[in-house]
Amino acid sequence: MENSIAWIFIFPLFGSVACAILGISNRKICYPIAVLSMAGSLWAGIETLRQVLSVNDHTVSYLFGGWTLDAYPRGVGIEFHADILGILITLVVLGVGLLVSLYSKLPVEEETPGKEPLFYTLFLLQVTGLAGICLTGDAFNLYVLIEVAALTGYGLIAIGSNRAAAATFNYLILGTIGASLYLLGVGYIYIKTGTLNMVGIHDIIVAEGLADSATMQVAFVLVGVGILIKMAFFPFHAWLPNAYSNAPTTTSCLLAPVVTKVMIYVMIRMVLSVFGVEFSFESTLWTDVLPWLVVVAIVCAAVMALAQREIKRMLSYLIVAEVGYMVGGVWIYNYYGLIGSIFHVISDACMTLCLFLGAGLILRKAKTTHFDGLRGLFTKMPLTMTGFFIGGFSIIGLPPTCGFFSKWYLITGGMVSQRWEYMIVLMFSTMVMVVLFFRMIERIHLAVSESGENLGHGHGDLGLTDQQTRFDEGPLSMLIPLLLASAVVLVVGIYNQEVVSLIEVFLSDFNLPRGEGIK
Amino acid sequence: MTEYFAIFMGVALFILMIPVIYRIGAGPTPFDRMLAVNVIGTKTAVLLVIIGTLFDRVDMFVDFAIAYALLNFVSAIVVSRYLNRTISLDEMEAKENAKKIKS
Amino acid sequence: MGLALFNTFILLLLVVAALLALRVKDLLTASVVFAVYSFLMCLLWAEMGAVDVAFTEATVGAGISTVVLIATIFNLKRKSSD
Amino acid sequence: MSTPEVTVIQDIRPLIAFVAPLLGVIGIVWAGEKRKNLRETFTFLVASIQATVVLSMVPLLLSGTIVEFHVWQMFTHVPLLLRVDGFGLLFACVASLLWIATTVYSIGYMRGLHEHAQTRFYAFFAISLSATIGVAFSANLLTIYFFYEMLSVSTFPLVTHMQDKEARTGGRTYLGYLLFTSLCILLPALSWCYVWLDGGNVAMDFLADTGKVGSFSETTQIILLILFTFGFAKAGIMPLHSWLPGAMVAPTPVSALLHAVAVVKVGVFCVVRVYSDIFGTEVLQQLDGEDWMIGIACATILISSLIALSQDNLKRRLAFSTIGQLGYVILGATLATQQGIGGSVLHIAMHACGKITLFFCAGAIFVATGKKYVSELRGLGRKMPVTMGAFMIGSLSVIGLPPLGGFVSKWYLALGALDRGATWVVFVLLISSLLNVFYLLPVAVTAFFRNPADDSEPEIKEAPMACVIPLSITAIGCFVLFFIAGPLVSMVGLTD
Amino acid sequence: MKLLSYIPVLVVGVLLLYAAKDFPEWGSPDAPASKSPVSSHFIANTGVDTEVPNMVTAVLADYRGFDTMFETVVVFIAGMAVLAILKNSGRKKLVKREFEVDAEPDLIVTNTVRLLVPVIQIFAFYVLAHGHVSPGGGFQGGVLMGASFILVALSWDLETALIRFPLNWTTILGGLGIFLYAGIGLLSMFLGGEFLDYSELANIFPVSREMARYHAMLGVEIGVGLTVTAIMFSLYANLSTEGRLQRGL
Amino acid sequence: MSLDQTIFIPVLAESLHTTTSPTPLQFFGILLSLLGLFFFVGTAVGMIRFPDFYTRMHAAGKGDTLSTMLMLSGFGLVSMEDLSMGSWLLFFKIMGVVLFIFITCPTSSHALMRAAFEDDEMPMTEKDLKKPSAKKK
Repeated sequence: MENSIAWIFIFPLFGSVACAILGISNRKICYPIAVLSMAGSLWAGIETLRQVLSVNDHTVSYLFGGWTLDAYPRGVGIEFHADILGILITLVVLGVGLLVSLYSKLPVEEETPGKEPLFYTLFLLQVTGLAGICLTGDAFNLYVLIEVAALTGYGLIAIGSNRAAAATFNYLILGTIGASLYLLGVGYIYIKTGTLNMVGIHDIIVAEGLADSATMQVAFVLVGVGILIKMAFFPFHAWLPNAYSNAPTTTSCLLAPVVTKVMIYVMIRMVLSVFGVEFSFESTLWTDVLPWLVVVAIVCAAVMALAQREIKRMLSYLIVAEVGYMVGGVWIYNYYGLIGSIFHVISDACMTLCLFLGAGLILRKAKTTHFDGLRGLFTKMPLTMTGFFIGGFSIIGLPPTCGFFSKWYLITGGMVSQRWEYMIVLMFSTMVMVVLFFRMIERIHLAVSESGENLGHGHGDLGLTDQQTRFDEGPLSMLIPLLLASAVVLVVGIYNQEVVSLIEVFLSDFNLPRGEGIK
Repeated sequence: MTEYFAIFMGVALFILMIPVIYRIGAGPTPFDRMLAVNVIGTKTAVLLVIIGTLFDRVDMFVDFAIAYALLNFVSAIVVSRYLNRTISLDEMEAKENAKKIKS
Repeated sequence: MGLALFNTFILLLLVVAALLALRVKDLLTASVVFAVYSFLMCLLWAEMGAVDVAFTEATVGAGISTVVLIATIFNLKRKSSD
Repeated sequence: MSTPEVTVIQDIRPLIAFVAPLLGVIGIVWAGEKRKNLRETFTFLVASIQATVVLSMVPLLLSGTIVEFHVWQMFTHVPLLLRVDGFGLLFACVASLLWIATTVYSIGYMRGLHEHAQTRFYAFFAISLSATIGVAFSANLLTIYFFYEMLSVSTFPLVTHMQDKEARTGGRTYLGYLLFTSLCILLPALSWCYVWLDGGNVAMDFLADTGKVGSFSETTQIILLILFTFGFAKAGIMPLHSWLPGAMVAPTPVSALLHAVAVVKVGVFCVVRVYSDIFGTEVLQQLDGEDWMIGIACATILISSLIALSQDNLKRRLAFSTIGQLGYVILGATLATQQGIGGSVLHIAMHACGKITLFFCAGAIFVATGKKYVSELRGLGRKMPVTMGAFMIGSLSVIGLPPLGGFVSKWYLALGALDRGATWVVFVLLISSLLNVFYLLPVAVTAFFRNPADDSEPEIKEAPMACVIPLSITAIGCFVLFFIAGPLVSMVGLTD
Repeated sequence: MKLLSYIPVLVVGVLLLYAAKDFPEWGSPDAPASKSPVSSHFIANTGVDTEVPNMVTAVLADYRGFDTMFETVVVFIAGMAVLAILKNSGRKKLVKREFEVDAEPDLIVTNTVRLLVPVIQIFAFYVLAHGHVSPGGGFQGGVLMGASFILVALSWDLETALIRFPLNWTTILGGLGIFLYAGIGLLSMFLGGEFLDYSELANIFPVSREMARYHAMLGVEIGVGLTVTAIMFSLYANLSTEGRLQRGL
Repeated sequence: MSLDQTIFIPVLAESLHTTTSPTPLQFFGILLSLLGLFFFVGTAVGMIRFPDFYTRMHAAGKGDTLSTMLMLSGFGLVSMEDLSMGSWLLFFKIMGVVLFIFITCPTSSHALMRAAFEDDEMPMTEKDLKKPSAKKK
């Protein structure tokens, strides 16, 4: 299908408009619209992937407005530039969107009564924005789409409680600063190159040797810092835990897996495709300083996560730590690290989705996400907890979940670059995650109280009444997406070779060091 | 000739704007500030026409001037509405109490 | 030459307006000062020849932004805490 | 271990042996607490299937055929590959046969004590065994790592089965040690091999890539050696051993599994694998740092034996005994001679059989009398003759007296030490055997030859039949192993 | 703490100034932005491609129409987000209001507004329609139009304005605006071109391909105008009343 | 960077170099504008010097409206270089601006004044003048 790239965002865009308009008269219609448009969008994404794989250079570009490359100079129209990396991340975004939209029926009705049309409008536009970010080939269009994603994000988070609204404020301020810095950077790029098209920018940088230009250096810093703020990298992470933990269930399920990951994708994109490997990595400042910042980031986030007694807050800090992983994977500057980073973007999206979906179900059943409310939950909802644990194992990095493989490549990358501090910190945070999740597993799986007292008598029951031990799974509309997500975690892990080989095809265009052995 | 005159007018307006901006900063009441803003707003319309003269495209710039003329007083009305038509909650309670007593 | 002169004045006044907006504690005043700021921005755009931007700034600055800001302050405390 | 002129065939049997317990889990969970008999039938069924499948591969192997199954491609050059060679098959046989015994035993034990959450127990037991078979049949380092982690996680619910504070502490120590070492020590070592062995083009295959580590510098090799040895913390080598006594809080069938079959044996199995099939004897013998490893192994043997002497809790004493016995296996591997490695492989089997008998006995005593301490066992031998007799046999086997299995493996270990020219190791072996005598025999002696403290105790009977039969079988197995040592030796390839 | 916050500001400022040393000359025709093929194409061929004299409008609504579509979406999102946050939140107020409205409409102001509102609206239409040749277009026209309704709300009260422009209509009109914009794009895609390739509309309308672009741009601008009008008013109505839609400013 | 270089709009550069003498209409326009400027000076001075809000309102409200109207109509005339249709249209547009300012400025002054009055902003009286601090209120 020729226009499949366009269909990727046409479906949710029109879906959101339909939600807004039709939702006024009939609220019930929004849920099917959302699910259908996400499904259509995912279909278009898969179609595009097929298209990308079928062409020789593995890139499909789509010129909006018919300003084709053969008749007009590049950059006249806006280009969607789907390479393998872009379409992979798009598929992740769309997949997460579909699962979350399936999941959303009950939580949305219960947590934001009367606001379903607005919620789904924002939801679909969020997905539109994120998918667009992954595909766009135009630096300014990227900014617009970042704004689309960010604004809907603010709305989706603040739609819940008053606390969520207060938390959104921090997010809004930092997000706006980040986007503004990015915009400034793009402006500087335009001053020196005269084009906004990413391919065009790269060509001009290479052709005119702009690597030494002070303007370009500053533009790189501005764009980089802007994106780092947006992805909640360590010193700028303050907005994330509050926002995600206070947000409504569906919102955190959608935002937590994809938003930060998509921004990391933008960083990879900027570093590799726009500024180019030579430009980005030759300035020693970034490659030397950032991994150390990553070290601090991961340690702080992991320690903060340890201190949390509430699932969603803990997961939010884990996201900050994971962002550290991925940024580190990029800036240790080698082939394996980048594979690890990109694969971790994908796998982290899957496993974070899994965990947040699980947390939503726990919240719904136990009425709390505090650790104290968890005891004995396994007996009540074994399927939910299995799904949740698969996500947890993946974050820890146990095979055969996808988390193991991404961590493997990241460690390998650290090994190749001989960034021992990065590796040590990866180990450290892995151990922290082991502690975190097995602490939870203890409570969930074994009915033990906070003081360690066995609530069961050791014989027969688990210290719970008959009422409690009866199977009490969440509703199917929420359970099935969770199980699907955990299945995806396993499938991506098992078929990681296919994904990695795609990433390798993408990375083969770039001249990255693979490490010539210390023995 | 007209250009030089326009430049002269523009610079004169800018210089005369300084005391007005001083009034915005100094206050003391919000009304003073709003008054000064209003003055600056109308003068902006004039300056737009002046810039239009310099570009020799007054027909283009005059549209902005119209927009300013039409919309400039919105902010004045908003501020006056904010300050004028509002009473503090205590007063309102007193009023409502009075109404209750009457009825 | 004339435009350069204008430029200097506008930029000077812009800085003054921006600092004023930062300094005042009264949010109402701050939003009023923002109105001035947007007038000056409009002039700056116009002076630079970016007429469409200037027009947008004119309509938004004069018509909407002050109103929306004050409508928001209406529901908040008027004094800023810092 | 394997001779080069073997033929390799593709067959699904290794996968069946691995997957059967996993499928059994579904049945076990489905049957659940309500249908106990059905559930235990399922357990027994999958155990039998597994054992049958594993045993069916023995003739193939003896005829020089190696069975392989390619499951999926994990990394570009590293597949998840199952391969049945002699070493692995021996281990798999031991594990799957003992599982049957354990199944029967645990039916008696769990029912006898009216334990809670038995479904969970059986389910995770099956998963553990599945992982054990996976380790036994792994064909490369990453595959082995894969199953190793699976085993760590799946035994956690078994260790914390009692759910009280002690169990939680034990479980935390257990998991902390195992995951810390595997994720933080082992994973970098694997990554190191992956990256620097020919730029990721080497699959770290046990068959094809033996000795390729030799291209590294001396220092790197030593570092790798240390990382691997301590990374497989399940092997319980000395500084990283303390999870093992802690994990004693588990129910006895689990302890038996942990200490005789699955967990610790997987640890030493992995270490031996790495020593023999990743480094290879040639490389190891040229390595200077190797002597240090021998020293550590010997120290482990002696120190743990001394600690075991001071333990009054029977299961703890057995646990420290296990640590010492694992030291033998590591010692054999570090000797880096054909005889030594063969001896350590044999010792895995021999010790498994002996030690599981001991644990079964400890459990049976607990079921019948509720006693945990050695000092409480006076006079018990007359009331529970079968159990204590089996205990005696197991002790003798572990000590290494003919005609019991333990003798064969110790013999080969001594031969390996002499081969290498490390005569002092033989003395270490002798001293430690003496220590074994000191801490194991008194238990049986106390039970048989000392009068009970008071006669007011209630009447004590023999443990339930489901407990007694398995331990008798394993006790007999100790004898049998001595007599079938010939085929075993040829299986691990020591005869040529 | 307040002083600390100046540090990043200063750093960014220094960075920006540092970058300026490498800038091309101010307004120089040799600057990359001026001589790049893209700019020269816009300057030389806008009239040929689209028949629109105002280059900026052509770039906004046609060459980079995709951006503009999403900018409109951003406006729409702003309105929807404010509605989503404030809807039904009247009971649980965030901050206690200091004042309440209590006054009659002022005679002079209402009469002035009575006079001005039609003029503003006509001017808004003029700006919208005249965007092809002079500055202006959908966004500016929409803002003016929205401002006219806000003016009504300010001089009488919000309830009066809401009678003329109910809040549900803002959502519908906002959605319709985007629907119009994206619909034109979709239509041109159905007619065989890329998304937003207006020239394909010449297949069903009796005009040349260039004029098709010209007219489609007008349609697109109307879409933008609709959305902006609706959202501006909706923003004001919601913000001034915390979503209760009564007793506003 | 000299000032000449800053002028980058070609149109402007051209127009600056073609000096023509003003037509009578333009001359009249210049006079009007200057008159407007004069009033604006009054406004500005009044804004600074007058002591209280109502007096400043007096200066600003009237002076501002009048000066703006005068200046705009002045420039309307100045921009009429010929009497073509386009010029007339432009002139009427500018006169439209004048008209709107004529309507809106007094209205906003009125609104502000009334707001101030109802907000209990007291006009300055002779009593206040006697107090030394009153001026700096």
